[in-house]
Amino acid sequence: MGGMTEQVADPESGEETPSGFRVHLDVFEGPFDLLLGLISKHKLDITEVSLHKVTDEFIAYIRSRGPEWDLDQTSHFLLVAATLLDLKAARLLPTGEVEDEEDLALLEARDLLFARLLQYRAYKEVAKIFNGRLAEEALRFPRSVPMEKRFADLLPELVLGIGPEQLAKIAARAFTPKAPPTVSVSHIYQPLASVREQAAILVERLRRAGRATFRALTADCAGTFEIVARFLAVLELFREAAVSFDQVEPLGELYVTWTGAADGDVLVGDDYDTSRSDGDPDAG
Amino acid sequence: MEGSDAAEAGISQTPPDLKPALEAILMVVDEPVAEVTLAQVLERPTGEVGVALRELSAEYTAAGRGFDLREVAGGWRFYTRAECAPLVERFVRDGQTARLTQAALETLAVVAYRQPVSRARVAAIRGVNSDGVIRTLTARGLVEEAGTDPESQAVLYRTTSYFLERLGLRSLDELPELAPFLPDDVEILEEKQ
Amino acid sequence: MEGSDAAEAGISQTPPDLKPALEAILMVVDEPVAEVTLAQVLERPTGEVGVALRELSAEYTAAGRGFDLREVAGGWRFYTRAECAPLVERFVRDGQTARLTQAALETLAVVAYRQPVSRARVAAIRGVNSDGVIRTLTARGLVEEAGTDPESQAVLYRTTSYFLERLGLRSLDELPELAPFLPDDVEILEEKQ
Repeated sequence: MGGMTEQVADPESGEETPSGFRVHLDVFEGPFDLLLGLISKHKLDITEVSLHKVTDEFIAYIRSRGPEWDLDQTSHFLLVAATLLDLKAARLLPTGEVEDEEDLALLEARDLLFARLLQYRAYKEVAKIFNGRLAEEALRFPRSVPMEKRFADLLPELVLGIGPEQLAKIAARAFTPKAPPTVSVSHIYQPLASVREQAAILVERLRRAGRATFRALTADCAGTFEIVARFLAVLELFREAAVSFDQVEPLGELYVTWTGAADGDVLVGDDYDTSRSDGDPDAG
Repeated sequence: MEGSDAAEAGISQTPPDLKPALEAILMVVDEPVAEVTLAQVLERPTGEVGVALRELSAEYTAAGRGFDLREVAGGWRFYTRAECAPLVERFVRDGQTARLTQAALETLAVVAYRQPVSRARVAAIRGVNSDGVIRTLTARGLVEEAGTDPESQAVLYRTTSYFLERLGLRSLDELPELAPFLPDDVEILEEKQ
Repeated sequence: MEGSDAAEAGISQTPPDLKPALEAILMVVDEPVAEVTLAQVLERPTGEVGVALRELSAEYTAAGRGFDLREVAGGWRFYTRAECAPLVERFVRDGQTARLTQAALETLAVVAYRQPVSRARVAAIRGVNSDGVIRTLTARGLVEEAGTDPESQAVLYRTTSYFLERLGLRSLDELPELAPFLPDDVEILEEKQ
């Protein structure tokens, strides 16, 4: 990763340098970090920053990185880009006079973002203080020496409170890899359309028609949730190599062509439907 | 700093046998001991014990001793003096001097000031997913779980007493003020997130 | 006894920075250190180091400190002063808990089933720095050092015969099988850490 850097800030002074677009990957620790970097490079107040310049530079920067970007980093960038665009939109409003509700909302959004940036910068400042304290404190070593035997022998007799069985249980628990913590979304996500069901509909239609536009394939959908499920089903079928896509121009019609077997079952993963299948299998 | 002279001249406010007793007890402990614990064992008022500890610490500093008595993480403990660090390092086994990354420092700062705090909130403040960093901080004993949020069921995190020790703080009250770095109404704004 | 005054008046025969250095080192070592070792580290003649140690010891005694510097078993170490022993004993008896914490029990279990094991490995398995807990278990005689890892040079730990005694086991072979308590492929997963 270091090989691609244009100007690698050294870890000591890097944080101190207000200028210089640090193309060190550390910069992507947080989009706010990058945003601050971009703004400080132009040495301007955020309310005065030439946003189109920053935005252009930003986009040029993404382009220059070419295909080596991983999705995660690119999505961070997109978040910043969106933020910048918000800022730019707010900036384009006539100052002083706020006429309609939407303008007000944009200004509020700008203030909120500004506040969040300042807040992030505050923690960044404090992190510097932490770093200094940690370094200073590392010079002092606490006394942690085993107790002289004559005193250690006086320690109250240990109450172990467990037997071999419990010890084994505790050990087993310690050895069991902790599941990566996840946030349960079951209370907010209630799938109304099953990807598996939508896939079945698609398989049937595409086998009959051979080729169809995504628009036609979703014409009968009852709502956005069903279009989304059907879209996911198309992706799943693509993964199973049962369909291929073509799209002549960007944002043009998306054609879906059946490339799978003429008959037989096509298995589609039910990753999207877990909360449904865990619950009531007869639902719907 | 005239602690040493004052003590030797008998001006000290503490009874003559209190200081040696404190020195002896602190010589056998391997974690900070609270003033109130020492006061209980020695059957002396906590205030008196506090004065004696501060006088001892001042004496050691005035006399240029290689050790120091310091109040850290809610208790008192013997430490080596910072000036002697290069020599002491040769005797201390695998000192944990691995530096924290910028991301870890920032995350630690957010947890310290917003505890108990969920990973989602830390991520919102930093603008980037911080789960891996929180795991690292937990593994290094600087951060620990602190129950779950009753509403969201999210796991909450707080700093540990080891964090206080590593920063040389007596308590969280000693964290530097965040306010000078913040605009006035950011608290309110933050709540909207 | 004017040891303390003599030192402060500069009558001491030793260079001014030698004594603090000795005090700092001896504050953190956990076994007696030979004069010759100290002399090597400090790059000073052994005789000079010996004089400084004896002067320090005399200073502490003259000032009635609660600690004492003594030469025992061919090396120097800080001890509590004999006169203070009753208070230290009371502190140890009354001020220390008789129960192991949950963290200590978990660490004990990990050492029991993975011995000999390094502190780093225990920390990796538990996901939490475990040095302090291992120290407590060592102090309580449940765990002891078991040499060093030939590759990493890390100190290894194992359980003691006192541990077996307290659990009512004749040997480690009698530790219950882990398998019934484990999910199926956990062994494989753990090795990846």
